[in-house]
Amino acid sequence: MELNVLFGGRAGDGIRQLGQLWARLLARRGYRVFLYDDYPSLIRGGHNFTVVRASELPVSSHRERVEILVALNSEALERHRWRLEKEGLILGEDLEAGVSVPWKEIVKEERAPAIMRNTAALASLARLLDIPWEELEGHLRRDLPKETELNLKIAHRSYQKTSGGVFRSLPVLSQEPWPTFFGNEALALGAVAAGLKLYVAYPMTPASSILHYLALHGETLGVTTIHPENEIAAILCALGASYAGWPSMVGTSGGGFALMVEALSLAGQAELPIVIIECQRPGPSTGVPTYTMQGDLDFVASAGHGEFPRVVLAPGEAEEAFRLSAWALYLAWKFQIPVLVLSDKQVSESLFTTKLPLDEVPRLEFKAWAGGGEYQRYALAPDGISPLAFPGDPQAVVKVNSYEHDPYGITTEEPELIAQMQEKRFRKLSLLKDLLDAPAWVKAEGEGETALVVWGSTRGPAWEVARALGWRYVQPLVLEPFPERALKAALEGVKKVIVAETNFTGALVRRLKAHGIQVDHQVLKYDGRPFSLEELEGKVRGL
Amino acid sequence: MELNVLFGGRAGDGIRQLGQLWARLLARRGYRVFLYDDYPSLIRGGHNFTVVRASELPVSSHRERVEILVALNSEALERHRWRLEKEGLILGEDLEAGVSVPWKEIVKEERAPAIMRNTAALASLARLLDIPWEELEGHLRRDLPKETELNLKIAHRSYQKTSGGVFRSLPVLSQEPWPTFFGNEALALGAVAAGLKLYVAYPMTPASSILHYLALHGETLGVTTIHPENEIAAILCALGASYAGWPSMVGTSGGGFALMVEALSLAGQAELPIVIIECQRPGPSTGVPTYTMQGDLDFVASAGHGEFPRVVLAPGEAEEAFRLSAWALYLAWKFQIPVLVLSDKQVSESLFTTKLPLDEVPRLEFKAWAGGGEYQRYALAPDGISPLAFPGDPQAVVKVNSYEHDPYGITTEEPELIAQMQEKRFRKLSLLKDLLDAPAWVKAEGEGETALVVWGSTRGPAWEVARALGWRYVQPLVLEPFPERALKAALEGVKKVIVAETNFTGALVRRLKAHGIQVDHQVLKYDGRPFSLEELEGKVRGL
Amino acid sequence: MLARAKDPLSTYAEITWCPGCGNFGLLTALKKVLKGWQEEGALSRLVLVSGIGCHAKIVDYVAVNSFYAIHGRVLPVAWGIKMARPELTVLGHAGDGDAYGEGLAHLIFAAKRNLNLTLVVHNNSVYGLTTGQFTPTSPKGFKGRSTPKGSPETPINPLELMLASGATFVARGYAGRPAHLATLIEAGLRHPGFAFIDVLQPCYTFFNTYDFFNARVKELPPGHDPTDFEAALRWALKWDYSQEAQEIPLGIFYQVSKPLYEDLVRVSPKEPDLEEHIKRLHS
Amino acid sequence: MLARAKDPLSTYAEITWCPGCGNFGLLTALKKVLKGWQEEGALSRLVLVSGIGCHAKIVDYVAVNSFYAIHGRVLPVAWGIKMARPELTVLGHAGDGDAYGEGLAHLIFAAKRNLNLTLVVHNNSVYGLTTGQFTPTSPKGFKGRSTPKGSPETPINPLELMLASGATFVARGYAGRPAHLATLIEAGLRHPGFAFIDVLQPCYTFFNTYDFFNARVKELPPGHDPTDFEAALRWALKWDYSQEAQEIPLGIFYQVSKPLYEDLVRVSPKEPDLEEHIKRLHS
Ligand SMILES: Cc1ncc(C[n+]2csc(CCOP(=O)(O)OP(=O)(O)O)c2C)c(N)n1
Ligand SMILES: Cc1ncc(C[n+]2csc(CCOP(=O)(O)OP(=O)(O)O)c2C)c(N)n1
Ligand code: SF4
Ligand code: SF4
Ligand SMILES: [Mg+2]
Ligand SMILES: [Mg+2]
Repeated sequence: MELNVLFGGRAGDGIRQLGQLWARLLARRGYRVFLYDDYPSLIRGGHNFTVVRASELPVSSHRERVEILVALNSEALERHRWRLEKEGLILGEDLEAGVSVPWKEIVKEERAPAIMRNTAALASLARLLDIPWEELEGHLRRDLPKETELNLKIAHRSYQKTSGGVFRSLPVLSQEPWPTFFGNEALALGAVAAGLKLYVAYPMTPASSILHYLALHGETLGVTTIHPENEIAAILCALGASYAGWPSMVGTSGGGFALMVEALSLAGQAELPIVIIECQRPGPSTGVPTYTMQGDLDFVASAGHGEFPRVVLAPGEAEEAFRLSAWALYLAWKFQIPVLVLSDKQVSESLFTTKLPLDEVPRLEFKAWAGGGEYQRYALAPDGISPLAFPGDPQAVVKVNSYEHDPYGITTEEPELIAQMQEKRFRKLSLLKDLLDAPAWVKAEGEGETALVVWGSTRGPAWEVARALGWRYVQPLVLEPFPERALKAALEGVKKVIVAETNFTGALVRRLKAHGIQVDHQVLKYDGRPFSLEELEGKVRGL
Repeated sequence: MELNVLFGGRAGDGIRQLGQLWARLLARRGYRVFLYDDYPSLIRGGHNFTVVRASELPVSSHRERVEILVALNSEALERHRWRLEKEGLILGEDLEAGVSVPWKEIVKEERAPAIMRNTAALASLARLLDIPWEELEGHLRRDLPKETELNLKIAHRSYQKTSGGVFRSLPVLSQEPWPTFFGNEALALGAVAAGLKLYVAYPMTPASSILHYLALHGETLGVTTIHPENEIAAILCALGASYAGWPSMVGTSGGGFALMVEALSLAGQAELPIVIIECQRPGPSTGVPTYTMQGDLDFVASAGHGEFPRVVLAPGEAEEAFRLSAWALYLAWKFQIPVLVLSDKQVSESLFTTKLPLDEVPRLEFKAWAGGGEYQRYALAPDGISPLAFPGDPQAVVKVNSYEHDPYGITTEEPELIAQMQEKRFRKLSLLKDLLDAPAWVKAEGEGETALVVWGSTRGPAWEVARALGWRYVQPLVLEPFPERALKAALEGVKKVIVAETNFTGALVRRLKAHGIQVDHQVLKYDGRPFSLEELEGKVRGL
Repeated sequence: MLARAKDPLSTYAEITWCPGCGNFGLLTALKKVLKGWQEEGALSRLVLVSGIGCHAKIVDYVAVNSFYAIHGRVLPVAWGIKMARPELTVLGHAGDGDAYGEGLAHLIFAAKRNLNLTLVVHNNSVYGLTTGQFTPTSPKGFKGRSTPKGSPETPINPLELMLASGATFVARGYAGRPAHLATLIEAGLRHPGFAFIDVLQPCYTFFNTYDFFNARVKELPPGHDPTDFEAALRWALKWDYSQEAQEIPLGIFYQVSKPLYEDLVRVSPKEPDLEEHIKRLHS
Repeated sequence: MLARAKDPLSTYAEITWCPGCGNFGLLTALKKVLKGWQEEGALSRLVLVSGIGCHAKIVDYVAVNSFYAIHGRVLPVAWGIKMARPELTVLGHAGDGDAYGEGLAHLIFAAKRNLNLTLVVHNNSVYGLTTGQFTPTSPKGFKGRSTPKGSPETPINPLELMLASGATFVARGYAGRPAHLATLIEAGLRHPGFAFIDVLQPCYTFFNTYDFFNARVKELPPGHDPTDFEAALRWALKWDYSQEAQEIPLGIFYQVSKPLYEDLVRVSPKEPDLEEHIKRLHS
């Protein structure tokens, strides 16, 4: 059982909200849903569309073809008609064919803002799918806390006016309903679950909604949220807090991350824990800000002058986003290093149903200074991890330093010490490799002799395609340090390796090859759009 | 015939100047010299030393051991006594053994600033090496245009007071004297030779002397030189100029380059020619600012969000610095891309004798718009290179854009165009590979079955070591795109590959391996110091 | 064809500002200025530079040389263009997030140096394109998406800052008065030195200030002497960019003449005699 | 041992400033302040933050908590520390290249926000550690290594800029008067809000201004009312950081009290009930 609905209209028509309301309604009926949102970089006008896919089974990708097309203007109809399945339904206003409901009129008559057409459209859709009014009313009361009564009035009139009978019945599923999360919400909550105290970010699509979410819910979540003057201030503020003992995180997209690179290197030298979320979009430069691409892997993996250990994690959907951002904070503090979480628009701004594994993620811990003797911030520990104390401790003088330094944190230029400190920092890399080059960090499913290998957001369609084709599915969750052993283990017995990613130069392909893993086919997409299920399947089938 | 002299003293004693005067004197006698300067990050005090190696044959590395130690204080003596060859000479003040000359007294009596002890020391050294007074006087008149008479007076008194006879005679060589250049001067002049018009830089060791040199001689060289408020302004100012038709360049070290990364990506998207000189020093972060390391290769090779073609060149001495910065400007304009020149403190701040190949470097040229029809800044040219016009042209409206754009430079979000433009930009990479993956871009000498492979500043000692051991010497001048074919050709018949570089993780080793070239031994040094000749030889001999 | 057949100053790009956006008024003013330059046959000597944001789209809409730059960096780009080609006239279009947030330092230095550029700030006191966060000129308490409980910061007064930074031309316009605004821009372009114009630009969607401004803006009295620094400062301090004000003055607050940076720094291109240089300096 | 046995406020680090450097006076003043805090048993509540440059070495020389940061970024680091631990007192040491060049935007925002921090700027009007280039406060015509023909720029007046940016504590000290300077720093540390102290610091090697300052510095008259903005501005405008001045005032030019940023923004840490949150918001 699957249902795919496309909602299309102009920016400002509330298309995304409409999709989200629909997705949540279905989620509460026990469906697993995925919402893909396609919008240009403007505030009003242009063309937006949102695809909501609902299924009994977990999904995290969208289909190209849909059973229902909800058109809030005629452009939506023109652009997307080709997507409609045979026997599909068109819902809109003033249609030649399909179900027409006079939403504009209803909204006008109620003297409501034009955007409330989206509530009207939702009601029509609910009616056509045999959702009882009482149920819809309950959803709207919950999801539209503002102007609820007006919305309900509009919904009710539209519900009544929708004729044409039931298009399809959507049974309430018996499985437990799962909550819905945008990828960015899951990223935020993962860090909160691990112990986040401070989030600092300058707005940048597609990372901004982490900022908005934490600013709105920070009081509840115990997170201070700051929007500073620029990205440079953002990361240095976060590093100051981290020095003072507050787990902190920053989030941005590629261009903002570029401005953080100098401070990333500072975190490396001063051994300050920090989590950086980088939500990719098509570059170079401003590029295509509201679309998606996996084009920044090499950049984040080697950003920063000088050499220092770091971790790069890449989630492919909301649950992974939650887990990995929790792990990011954990690893950052355990190893006193910068940890980067590489998301993209497709993960960050899509909506997923998932039960977040609240109890399965690590909580932040660190090697605390036990007191006794004199404190050395950079004690030459055998494992490279010096015990942490924080300013304010009456027993310790805590000195961190961007210069190369001695164990007390005092600047040094002595060759022996320079080498020793570099070795100390890199001892952590061996520990990291032991921890992260392990099966848990490479998702592998299926037994086939053909493997589809992907990372990040390409997971959504790839996982389903691999299943459908009886192939093995392989996805590293950590990209740096690269889990060479675990990948080779996951690929044991595989005769054909196919890699798919949304970029031009094949960042994962390059990495696999550099680590001695042969790649037989690469499937790249670099037009700013994610792979739809059909598209990916079409491209890999027969390879 | 070789002579190695170490000059040691406190910062502020004028040690570098002393070494430079000595080096120039020898250069004018037909010697090939190399000056290595070791100084901490402070202005007065601490310990500085400068080693000048002179030889009949070209040299670009220093020896650990010296024949003469000129000590401007007792610390210099203590620190460096071990370097003295048997039968070596110590020259200083108040020495127990060696030649003592009362420089302080002379300077005091002449009421000269204390720093003029260095002139006195130079005179003593000249005397001991049998340099006639008249010759020394000539040098000083040329090289010390300020306070010349006072300097001469001091020199003369010191010359007279230096007893102990001639330590060694230094014949005037019959070969043509070569001029002397600091690496940074050669980098500056290379760009000038190719057509540089604007240099913009914020001070940062070890790149600052490019700024100082061009600021001082810009009038002569036809180069406008700007010191702006920060590195971000530096590169954007340079990009503005490049859009308007002025070949421009910026220079910095790793931390400053980090701040330029956002604009690097802009250059990639807008296809603006720009040369960036990055003079490495030990990181991460502030690190060890006045020392050396080859730790930023991965960083510069993949800096910037999104994917775009770039070139990374790495000179190992002054002549290469000159050639490569000229080529950098040439390639930047020919292909309308950013080109990075990766130097380090050891190349940038060492002094070399070399005849700059003024007539062998390319002069800037570009595909100019021929007029006719309407101008399209991003015309979809078959080779990816769109013809250039500049604002001010009455026939053309010239629009560049950081967004993905159509041929006119107008923003686009259309998937087909996004893909086409990405393909267009990357067509240049194929041309670049054809041009740069060629024998001219990989230095290869000797025929041995063991090869010593290095890049950048490690060239100095490695070239000599390889010669001495009868090994093959291999050095890629271009690191990105990586000259895989040319390297494989250069290594044909080699049974053992040894790689030496001054960093912790082996950036070149990693690249060679990723391109299927086996590395048998890696020799890494990461204490901020370059390899001396003996050290490198000691480490590789017997491998 | 880049330009529209019927309106050759405009391009084929579809205008994607929200209906009612103050940027339309700005575009009207700009076009008025461009028209004058076109009539004088000088249009090709003009270059626009923009940041990123709603404001920045303006360069896509006019068939004039332009450098659509990155967020916050209008001024250094404009500077570079001017160094290379002083005969060009460079007009920057920045947002308030752009000019007063990400790029604030460049603004102060442009004034300090007296770069020969004109900067128009589309000041809507909000980050429009990123959907409504507070900016350095948002009033305290402004509820944006990054400050749902209200901005904790007091706005800066850009005019006061510019006066303190040595700017030689300081003006304020209003998008709701495009004709007046056009005269300011034209005056800025003709000013030899750094011309700063803060333009009050209502953001219809995220911060609709039309009523607020319409009720308060007022041109400076004809008797105002723009060479009087103290008077300029006094007028600038009349409104502190809060949501309270009796009167919001518009016009040229300050205009004086100072030496141009470019004259002091720029070296004319020439073919250097490298051989001679090396002989003299390095041999 | 980090601290010297004989002088527990000092570390074993060798002081590498040039003999005669104004930073020695600053260190004397700082130590005087530290001594007071030590006697009160409050030293461990103090944190120093520095940039990069000669000035910044000061943190290596005192046995106190410190964050030796990067060039230009003293203020955002200090801000973060304060957000995490408001009970700590944070004292920033920046250079003029640091605070007025690379990091200028942070300075204006720190004032605008009224962050509860103290910033001491070691203003020697030169980049000391990078061997003598001009800075934003170098006088016009200053011959540094990047401006061999003289700086083409007019210096900024940091006090004027700070007043225009909303700073609540604006002071000027002189490294040649460490005792007076110590009182300023102490007052800054006790000021609830952003305390800005520009310290005239001769650079013995690259810009020796001792004679110039000794002949001109003068404490503000006792009658000066630091809550009077206009008076503060008038005093600040007495000297424009050029090489000409009759008199260079020292002291607290301006001090008022405004709400603290941290009180408006900081959320106290707590153990969130995520399950409840998800039920309420996401189910
Ligand atoms: C370095 C960087 N950070 C963040 C962004 C995201 N961004 C794009 S536009 C914008 C805000 C623009 O606000 P403003 O300058 O006021 O322009 P407006 O949209 O209001 O006209 C931001 C933050 C970016 N493009 N680059
Ligand atoms: C991003 C960056 N750019 C440049 C430098 C090089 N740098 C180190 S100190 C310094 C100047 C410091 O000047 P100032 O802040 O006035 O300090 P002073 O040495 O005069 O005390 C510079 C430019 C750097 N460390 N980081
Ligand atoms: S968001 Fe505001 S500034 Fe942007 S186009 Fe809409 S009304 Fe104009
Ligand atoms: S260079 Fe100047 S500021 Fe730096 S230590 Fe020497 S005298 Fe002091
Ligand atoms: Mg704005
Ligand atoms: Mg300074």
